[in-house]
Amino acid sequence: MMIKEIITVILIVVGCFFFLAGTLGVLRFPDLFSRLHALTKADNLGLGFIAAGMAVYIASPWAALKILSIWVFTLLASSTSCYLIARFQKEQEQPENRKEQE
Amino acid sequence: MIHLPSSPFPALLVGLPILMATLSLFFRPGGKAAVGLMGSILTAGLALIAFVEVTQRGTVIHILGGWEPPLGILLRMDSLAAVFIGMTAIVGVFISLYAWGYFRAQETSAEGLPLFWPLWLFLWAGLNGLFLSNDLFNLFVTIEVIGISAVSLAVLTGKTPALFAGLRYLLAAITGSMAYLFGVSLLYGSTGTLDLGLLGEVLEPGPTTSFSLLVITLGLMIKMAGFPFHFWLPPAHSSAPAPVSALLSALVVKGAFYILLRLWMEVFGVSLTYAAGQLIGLAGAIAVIWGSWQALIQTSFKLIVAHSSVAQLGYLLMVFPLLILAPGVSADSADWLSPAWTAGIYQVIAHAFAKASFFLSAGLIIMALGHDRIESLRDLVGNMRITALAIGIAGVSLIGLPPSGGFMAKWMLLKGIFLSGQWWWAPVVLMGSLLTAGYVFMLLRLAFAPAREMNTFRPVPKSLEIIALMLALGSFLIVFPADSLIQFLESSGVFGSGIESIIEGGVYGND
Amino acid sequence: MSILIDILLAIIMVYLAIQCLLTPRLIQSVFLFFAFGLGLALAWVRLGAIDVAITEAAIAAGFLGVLFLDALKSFAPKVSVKQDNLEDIYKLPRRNIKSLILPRVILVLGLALFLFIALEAVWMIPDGGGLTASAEALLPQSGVEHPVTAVLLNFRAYDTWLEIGVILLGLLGVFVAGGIKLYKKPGASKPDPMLRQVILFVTPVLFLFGAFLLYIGKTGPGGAFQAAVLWGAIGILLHLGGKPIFAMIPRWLFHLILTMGLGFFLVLGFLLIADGRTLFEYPPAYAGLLILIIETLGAISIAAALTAIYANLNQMEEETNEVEPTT
Amino acid sequence: METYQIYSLTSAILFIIGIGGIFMARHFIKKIIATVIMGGGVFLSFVSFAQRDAITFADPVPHALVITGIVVAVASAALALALARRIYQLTGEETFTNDK
Repeated sequence: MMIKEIITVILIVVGCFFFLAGTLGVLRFPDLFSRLHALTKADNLGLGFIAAGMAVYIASPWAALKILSIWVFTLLASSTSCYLIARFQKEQEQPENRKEQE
Repeated sequence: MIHLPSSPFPALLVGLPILMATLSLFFRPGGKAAVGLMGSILTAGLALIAFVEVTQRGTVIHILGGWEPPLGILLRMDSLAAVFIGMTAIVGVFISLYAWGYFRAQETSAEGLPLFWPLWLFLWAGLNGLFLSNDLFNLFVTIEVIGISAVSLAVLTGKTPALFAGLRYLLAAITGSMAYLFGVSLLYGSTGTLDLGLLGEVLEPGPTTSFSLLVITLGLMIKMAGFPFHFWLPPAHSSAPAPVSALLSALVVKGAFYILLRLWMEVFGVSLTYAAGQLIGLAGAIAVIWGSWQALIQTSFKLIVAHSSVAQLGYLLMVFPLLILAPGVSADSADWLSPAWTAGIYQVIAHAFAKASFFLSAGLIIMALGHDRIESLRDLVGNMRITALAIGIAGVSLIGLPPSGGFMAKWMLLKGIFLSGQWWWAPVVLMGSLLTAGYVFMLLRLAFAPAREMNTFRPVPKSLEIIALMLALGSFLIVFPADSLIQFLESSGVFGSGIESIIEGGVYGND
Repeated sequence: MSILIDILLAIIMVYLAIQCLLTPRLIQSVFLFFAFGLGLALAWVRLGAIDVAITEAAIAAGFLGVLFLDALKSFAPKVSVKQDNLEDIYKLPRRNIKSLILPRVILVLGLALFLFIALEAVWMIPDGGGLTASAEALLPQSGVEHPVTAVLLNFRAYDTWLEIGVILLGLLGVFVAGGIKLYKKPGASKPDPMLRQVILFVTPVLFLFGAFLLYIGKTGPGGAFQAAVLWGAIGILLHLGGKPIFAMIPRWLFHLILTMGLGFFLVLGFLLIADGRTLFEYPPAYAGLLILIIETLGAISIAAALTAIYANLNQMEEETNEVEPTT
Repeated sequence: METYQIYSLTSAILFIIGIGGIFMARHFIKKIIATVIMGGGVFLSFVSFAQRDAITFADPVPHALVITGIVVAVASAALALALARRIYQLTGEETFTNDK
C-alpha cells in the first residue's frame, strides 16, 4: 500500500516538474517555434507522468486503459495543432517563397 | 392534491406552432409562407377554442409527463392566461395575414426573409408557453425562446441599423434573463420548489427573498423596456420590417409584463413593500412623460410609434404601486385592487391592437413612399384614405379618448389610483394623454394638410390597408364586452380578492 | 485541506473573469475565457456535478470557445495593430474618456453595493431542502437509473424539448444574421494532408465516444447534450478538413436531420395526448426505450445544428474576402 | 464555512463581474463574453445549492436546469456573435460607438 502511494507521488511530482518547465519555456523562449516546442514536448511528457501516477494509484486495468487513452488523444491533438500552428507561422513569414512556388 | 380539470389544450397551444414551424422549414420560400400562414390560422383557431373551454370549465391544467409539481411542470390556463392567449391569437392572425401580403409585395428579397414564418411561429409558441407556464425555470426557457426569435425577426432585413439594434436588443435580453435566472436560483435554493403556486405558499420574507425580488424585477424590466432600461426598444422596433415591429411592440414586450404581474401578485406577496411599489411606479411615470415627449420630437413615423411604446409600457408599470397600499391606509380590497390590475390588462390589450395597427400602417406608408419621414405624410388622406383612417382611430385609442379601449384602460387606472389613495399618479396619466394627443394630432394634421409638392404615393394593396384598419377598430370593439371580460378575469381567483387570500388559499383550489 | 482547493479555485475563477474583461487584447480575452470555462468545469466537479462539468467543458468552454476563436480571425488583426494605443482601441478622443470617468465611478460604486446585497442574500439563504428526496422516490418509475437524465428527459422533459427548439432557433437566427451558407465551395481551400489524416483517424473515435456517452447517460453522467457536442465536433472537423457534410447531402435531408429531435419528441407527445395521457407522459414499460430514442435523435439534431452554426459563422466573411488558395 | 458557501459566494461575485462587463466593456466580443461569465455565476449558484441539498446524490433538478441553461446561453451567445461579426463585416465597427 505504501509503495503504491510513494510511486504515485514520485510520478506526479516528476510530471509537475515537466509542466513547470514547459510553462517556463512558453513564457521565456523568444519565438513561436521554440515556445511550441516547450509547450508540446514538455507538457505532454508531464501529462504522461501524471497519468501514469494516477493509473498506479487507481490500480484497475479498465481505469488504466481510460487514462492511457486520455494521454494518447491529448498527444494526438497537441502534436497536430503544434504542426498546424508552425506551418501557418512559416507561411506567414515567407509569403515570397510561397509565391515563387506557385 | 390538485383538483383542477385537466385539458390537452395547453400542451397543444405550445406544440402546434412549433410543429408547423419545423414543417415550414422543409419548403421553398413560397411554401414556407403558405405553411406559416396555415400554422398561424390553425394556432389562432386552437387558441379561441381553448379560450371558450376556459370560459366554460374554469381554470384548466395540463400536468406534463404526469409528474406533479414540485418535481414536474404544470401548465395552467386560467382566465388571465386565456385572455392573453386570445389577444395574441387575434392580433397574431391579423399580423400574419398582413405579413403574407407585405412580404409578397417586397421588391428586394433578403435571403433570410422567408425565415419570418418559422421564427414567428416559434415566437408564438414561446408566448403561449409563457402565458401558460407555472414554473419559474420554464418561464426562463420560454423568455429565451421569445428573446432569440424576436431578435432574429428584428434583424430580418439584414441592414446595418437593424443589426446594431438587434445586437443591442439581444445583449439587453440576455442580461435581463440571466438576472431573472439568478433570482430563480435563490428562490429555488431557499424553498426547494419552482412552481409558482407552491412558491407563493412557502416563501418567507428575508434578505434572500428581497434580493430575488430585486433581480427578477430588474431583469424583467430590462425585458419589457421599463425606464431606465428602455434604450434598446426604439431602435430595435423602428428598424425591423413592419409586421415584425407590430409583433414586437404589440406582443413580445407584454410577455415580461405578464410574468412580472404574476410574480408580484402570486409569489412575492409576502416581501413586497410600499416603497418597492412606489419605485417601480416612478419608473413607469418617468417613462410615460419621457417616452411621449421623445415621440413628440421625432421626425420619422416609425420612431414616433416606437417611442410611444416606451410611454405606453410606462402605464403598465404604474399598475404595480396600486397593488400595495401605503402603511396605515386601509381600503376594501375588492374596491381598489380590481380596477387597478384590470386597467393593466386593458392597457395591454388596447395597446396591442392600436400599436399593431400603427406599425402596419407605417409599413404601408413606407411601401407607398419609400421612406417614413413625417413631412411627407401631407395629403395622406387624399391618397391612402383607409390607412389615414386606421392611424386616426388607433391614435384616438392611444390617447385614451372615449369610447376606445385606451379610454377604458386609463379610466380604470384613474379609478384605481383614487381608490387606493395614491392621487399623485393621476397628473402623470393626464399629462401622458395630453402629450400623446400632441403627437397623434401632429400626425393627423399633416395627413389632412394639402400637399406642398407632388408627393408620389405608389399604390399599396387595399387588403393590407383593411387589415390595419380592422386592428384599429379592434381597439374600440374591446370596450363592448368589458363587463363580462372583467368578470371573467376575476373568476380565476388569482387576483380577484386580494393578496392575502391568495397566500392563504393557494392557487390550485386546495386548502 | 480540501477547502483550500475550493478557495483557491474560487479565487482563480474570479481573477480569470476580471482579467478576461480587462485585458486590452482580444486574443488574450478569448484564451482567458477558455481558462475560465475550464475553471468552472473544475468547480462543477468539486460540487459533484459531473454531468454539468462535461456539458460546460464541451459546450460552453469548448464549442463557444471555438466560435470565439473563429471570430478572432476577423476581429483580432485589427485590434492587435492598435493595441499599443489605448485611445485607438476605445476610438474616443481624450476628453471623451475623461468625461466617461464619472459615470464609470458611479457604475462601479453601484455594482459594489449590488455585490454587497447579493453576497448577503446568498449568505443568508434559508435551506429549502431541494428536491433530492422526491427525485429519488420517483426515480424507479422514470425508466432510467441516473437521476439527472431522469429529470432532463422525463420529469422535466418539456424544458428539454423547448431547449432543443432553442438551439434550432439559434441556428435560424444565425442564418438570418449571416445568410444561409452551409456550402463551402469545394476546392476553395485544400486542407493540409496531415490534418486530413488526423481527421480520418479521429472521426470514428469521436463517433464511438459520443455513442458511449449517450448510452452511459442512462446509468451515469453523460447523455444527449454531451454526445451531441462530440458529434458536432465531427461535423466541424470535417468542415475544416474540406468535407462539409451538409454540402454533400440534399437540403431536405439536412432539414430532416436538423428537426428530427424536436419533431419526434413532439409527435410522440401528441400521440400520447391522443392516447389520453399528457404531453411526454411515457407508458412506464417503454419509458427507457423512448428516452433512448429521443436522446439519440435529439443528439443528432443538436450536433447538426452546432455544426451548421459553426460552418455558417466560419464563412461569415467569405462574400467579401476571397479565400486565398493555399498550396 | 461549508464548501457550497464558497461557491455560492463566488457565484454572486461572478454575476456582478458579468453585469459590470456588459456595461463597461466596449468591444462586442467582450460584451458577449461578459454575458457568458454572468451566466456562469448564475449556474454556479444553482449547483452550489444542489450540493448543499445532497442526500444519496446531489439534487439532480438544479443539475438538469443548469445543463438546459448552459445550452440556452450558448445558443444566444452564438446568435450575438453572428450579429457582431456581420456588423463588423458590413461596417468595420466593433463597438457601439454612437447611436446606430
